[in-house]
Amino acid sequence: MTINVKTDFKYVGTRPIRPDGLDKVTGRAMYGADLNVQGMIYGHIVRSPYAHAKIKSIDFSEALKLPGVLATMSADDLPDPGDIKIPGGEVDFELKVFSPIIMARGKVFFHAQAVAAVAATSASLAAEAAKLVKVEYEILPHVLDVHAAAREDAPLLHDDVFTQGVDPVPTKPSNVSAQLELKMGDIDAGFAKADLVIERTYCVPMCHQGYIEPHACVAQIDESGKVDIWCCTQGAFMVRTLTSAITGIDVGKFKVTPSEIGGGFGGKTTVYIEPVAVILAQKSGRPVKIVMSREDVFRASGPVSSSETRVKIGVTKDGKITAIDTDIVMDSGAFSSSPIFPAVMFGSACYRCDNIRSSGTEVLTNKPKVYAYRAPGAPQPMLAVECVINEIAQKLNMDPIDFRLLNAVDEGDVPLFGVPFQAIGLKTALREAKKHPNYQAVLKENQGRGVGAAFWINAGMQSSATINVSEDGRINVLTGNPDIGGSRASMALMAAEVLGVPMETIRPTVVDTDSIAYSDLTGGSRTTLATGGAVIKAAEALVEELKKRAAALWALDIKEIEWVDGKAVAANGEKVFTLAELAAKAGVTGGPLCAVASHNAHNAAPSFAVNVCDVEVDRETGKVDILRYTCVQDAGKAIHPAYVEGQMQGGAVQGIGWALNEEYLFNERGELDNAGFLDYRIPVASDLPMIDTVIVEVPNPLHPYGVRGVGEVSICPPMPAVVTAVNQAAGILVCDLPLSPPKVLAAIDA
Amino acid sequence: MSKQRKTHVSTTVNGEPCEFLCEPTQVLSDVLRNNLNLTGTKEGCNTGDCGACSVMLDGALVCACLVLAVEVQDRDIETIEGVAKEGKLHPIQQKLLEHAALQCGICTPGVVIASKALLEKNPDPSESEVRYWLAGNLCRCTGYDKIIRAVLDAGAVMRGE
Amino acid sequence: MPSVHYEAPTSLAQAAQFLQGNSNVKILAGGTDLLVQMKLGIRQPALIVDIKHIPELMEFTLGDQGLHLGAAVSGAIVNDHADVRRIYPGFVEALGLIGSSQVQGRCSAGGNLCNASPAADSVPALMVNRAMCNIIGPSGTRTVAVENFNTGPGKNCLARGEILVSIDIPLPAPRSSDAYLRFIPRTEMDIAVAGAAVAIRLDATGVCTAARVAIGAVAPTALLVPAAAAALVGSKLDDAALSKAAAAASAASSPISDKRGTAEYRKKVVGVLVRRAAIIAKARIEAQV
Amino acid sequence: MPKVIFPSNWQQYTNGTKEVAVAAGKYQDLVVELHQRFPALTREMIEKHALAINGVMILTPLLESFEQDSELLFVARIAGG
Repeated sequence: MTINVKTDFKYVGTRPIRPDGLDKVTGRAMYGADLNVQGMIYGHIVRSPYAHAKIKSIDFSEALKLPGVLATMSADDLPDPGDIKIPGGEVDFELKVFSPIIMARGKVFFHAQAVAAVAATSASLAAEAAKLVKVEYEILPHVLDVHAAAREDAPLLHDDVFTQGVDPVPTKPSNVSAQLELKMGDIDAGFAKADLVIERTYCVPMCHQGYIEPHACVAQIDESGKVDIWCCTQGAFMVRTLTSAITGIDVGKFKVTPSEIGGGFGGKTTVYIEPVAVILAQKSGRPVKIVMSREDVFRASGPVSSSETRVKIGVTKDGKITAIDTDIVMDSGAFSSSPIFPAVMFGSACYRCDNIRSSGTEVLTNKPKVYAYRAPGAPQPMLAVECVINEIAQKLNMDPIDFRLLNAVDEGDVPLFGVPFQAIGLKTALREAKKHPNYQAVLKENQGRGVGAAFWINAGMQSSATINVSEDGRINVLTGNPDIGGSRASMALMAAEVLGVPMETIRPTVVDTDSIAYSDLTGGSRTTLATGGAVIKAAEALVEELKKRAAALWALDIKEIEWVDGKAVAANGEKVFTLAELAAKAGVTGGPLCAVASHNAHNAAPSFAVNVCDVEVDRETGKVDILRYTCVQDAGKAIHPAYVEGQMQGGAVQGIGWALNEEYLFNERGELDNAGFLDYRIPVASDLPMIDTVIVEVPNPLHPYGVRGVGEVSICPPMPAVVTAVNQAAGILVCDLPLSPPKVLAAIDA
Repeated sequence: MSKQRKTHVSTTVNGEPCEFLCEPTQVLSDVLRNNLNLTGTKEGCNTGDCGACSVMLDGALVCACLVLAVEVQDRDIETIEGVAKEGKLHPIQQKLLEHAALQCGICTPGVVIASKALLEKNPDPSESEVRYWLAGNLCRCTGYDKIIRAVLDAGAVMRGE
Repeated sequence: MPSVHYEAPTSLAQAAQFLQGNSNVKILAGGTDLLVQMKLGIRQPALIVDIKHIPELMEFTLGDQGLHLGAAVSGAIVNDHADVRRIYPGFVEALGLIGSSQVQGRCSAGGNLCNASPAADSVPALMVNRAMCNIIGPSGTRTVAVENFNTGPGKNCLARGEILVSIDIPLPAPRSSDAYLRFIPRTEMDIAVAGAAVAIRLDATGVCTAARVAIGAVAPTALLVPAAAAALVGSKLDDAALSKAAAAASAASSPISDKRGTAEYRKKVVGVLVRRAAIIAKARIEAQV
Repeated sequence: MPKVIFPSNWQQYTNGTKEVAVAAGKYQDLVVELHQRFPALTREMIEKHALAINGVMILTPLLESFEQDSELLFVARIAGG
């Protein structure tokens, strides 16, 4: 499949101010918690104090005695999930792993799991009423460690979970929820050819996406049963689908309006509170607002699988990789939800190697159910593979970038997951990284440098777009994808490019689920590619319509009309209609000007990134300072380069945080000990240097503008770059993240 | 439950006199957002760790979530809603836009308030001074790079460079 | 809901009435600890007494006797005073390390002291500067050396009805200076894992004639370490003396392991901080000449 | 005939067969044909996967058809963040 990829652009590739910028720097932009409606009451969720327990009874009577408490709920108000499957955009969901996160049914599987909820006339009253809800528990033994959980005699979480991917299907339930193995070539033969083999095990802790905006929503139901939800989410249609399935209310009764979203990184690709607000609204007859506390965000939303990756790589003495063998164990929390598949599939995707084996095991423990985080599943195994690659390059006395150039995948190579690469930018990115002045900087004592390369597959999927033209020729572009990092700007730029009009005449709007056709969520690095694809399609249809209108006015055949710089042109430029002129005449040429596009993007293409990190280690305290940081990434075509850089910088810093300080600390009771920004230590401004960026553009051959997804791959290379730099600077080998000062110091002193 | 008597507070918000009734335990961010509908002040943590609720209180930069609303009697509060004046953005707002220094934008109001406070006190800060001053304004999207550049650039504009 | 009352007395006498009239009362200065504790349900006072309207609590003067600091004066105000910064660099940097720029707008040395966290940054720095605490209460006024103020984690020497009014820090002798360092995993926004303050005086030849060393976050309260100070006195702060002081500080510490660091790590790092703080203080004296 | 390459973790259901030529020219026929030839490979298992046709990933391949020389590969559907 080949198409003509456009290379000369007028608007695409420029850096205009984002259309929603004014609202965001003045505080006018409305986020999840910013909507207050008349008659609104407040919901508060009662959470489990135990990591594993049977719910014997729930008694709301004391809570209901408080004047102003208007509704209560528990799992009894939700349909039994049974074996119902929910069709999701990217993957199908099993209702039974979603419904208990909204309200525990019969049993709680992790500390702070939602058990009940109350709604009252003020937030403080609701909080007080929640304390009066009496829940009787029968405490069960819990298990927090994956290895302990995988043992036969471990406390069993679910009696209906049988290890998937094993043949024959086991008859005994297990906390090991899935296993898989992928192979190509002959792994033993590969190692037999190797002159050097290095094997390491790298551990990555459970962490959180760390978005600054807590989950928030307002739900109301009118007398006809129509449900209105306002919420911060990565996907309004996803909220509609999941909330309908969880509450049992028909999907057609929902209208979901996405607010501005204060960060998500995958953590807002599901629901936590919306179904609760809907049921409380239904039972109270009042609009219900729920805002999660920061503590609850950490305890009961989002977290990201911890992992343990054993990797063994063999190379010849001249630096060719002969075999890559990985085993990954991921903690999925209390329900199967970990990204074990991509972890197994993609860990070694940067390297050309005939003999690869990769296995994965997903284990359930009494911790919060994990969810997606930026390139889910990729950073963990790539940390292990990349660190070993760095170690090998060092042992072979080769430059780590040269070593990668020797082994990097290129067009035509077939990775473990089987789909051959088309044109890709890994080698270009590696060369750019090597050329960068930061890579030439001289390292002093106690300083070290690390390199990380990474791959992410990116998603396409369904999107729609509507373009309307006003009487004066201004353009409204409507899409259904929440703008999480500047996507309105890229939508406007692509529409401007097709229509040949300045971006300032285009107003892009993110609309509710009643105002546009279905769109999959903002995630998987897909919005610019897929929703942008829908915008391009709609704009092209609009251009055809405009040409038709001009042809009618001039009594010419449409074939004689050209669309040039926002104008219909005919007769060698003798006849010209501007868009505004055509818009003014729309009423007499066929009615309002508009176009709609429905798009299922099959043209996603992988993106690659290379990071280089320089650090200095304080040998007396184990403290790490980031000195220099360089991100190189293939964007295919950067629609708005400043926001592409932003994705690279943001991903890099999230990865730095994960490498150095971020981790979930559970106590022996299974309670999270650091459920706040004070002790869940995301990087702050003073922790960092400037994050230098180089955008590489190797066009995606499947996309009309050459676009690739850029949002996710950026979080994959930082961990190995940082970890290698620290280990080199200090002359240590710590493989257990985060590389917090006590750990680094202990290794130095060992 | 003992019905709590609400307290009447008169204060000044963005130069305008303002009155509200609040519970004694309500914090200023809550009152600004939910009583006065000034939702530009954001809440990210409610414990003073994220800076999204930054406001000026009698000229001092504070987290509105760590101020009791009853404390602001006869005080002078400036919120994000009062920064752009007479239809014109403050240089820091303009520079944040030009540098694409926001992605999701939830931390932006707090960053605007805190940066403006810095530049008014220290018109020509070093990169390091900006970074340390803004350490209490968490941003999870940008990696801070473009924010720091925008603040330095806004400083230059305010100095007339 | 337990009913909460808020009072903002404008005199010490008024404040005394509120403090004595209620058994479940908390004093509100900057609120950067109290409000967090209330939100987390750790404290549920029935009465909150805001002391920021009492003139004595807001005094801030630098004179012949040294610094007179009202207990509720915010970190930002102290930090903006160039002379105070110059004379007490270690104390000002310690106070300035409490929280973010936003927290600085509210937090105070008095509040930091009364909250009695073992990790309070300003307390070791107050100790090495021989700060005295002025307390007023039902039985009159009394003055307590800062090292005797806190009695355990979250506990201080204030009796019911007593209030910390101000802190007096004497002027340092000529050729003296101080420094405070803390260790945190990030560069900002963390609670100290270990902290160390050092104040020294050097003679004209560079020999240390007086020293005070205090450590934080490594014992139930911040702690003066006379042995570490003794190791410095009489030396030119050479490696041997610094190592001895560091070892003395580590030996005097009795840290716990928690989410912020292990006991072993804290014990080691507190010594490192003492050594580094002493070097900074020395450099500050040398820069004075 | 179109060629189907099985992911290695499917080979336990295909008696070790790594690739097969199929008669089907459309996705819906392909699912029927594969299940008939390898009964352990359930429709549900097949339909849970995305299909790459000549290297282009199609997450929702229901209506896809292919050429005589097409190379078809099943890939686990991946969710992004």
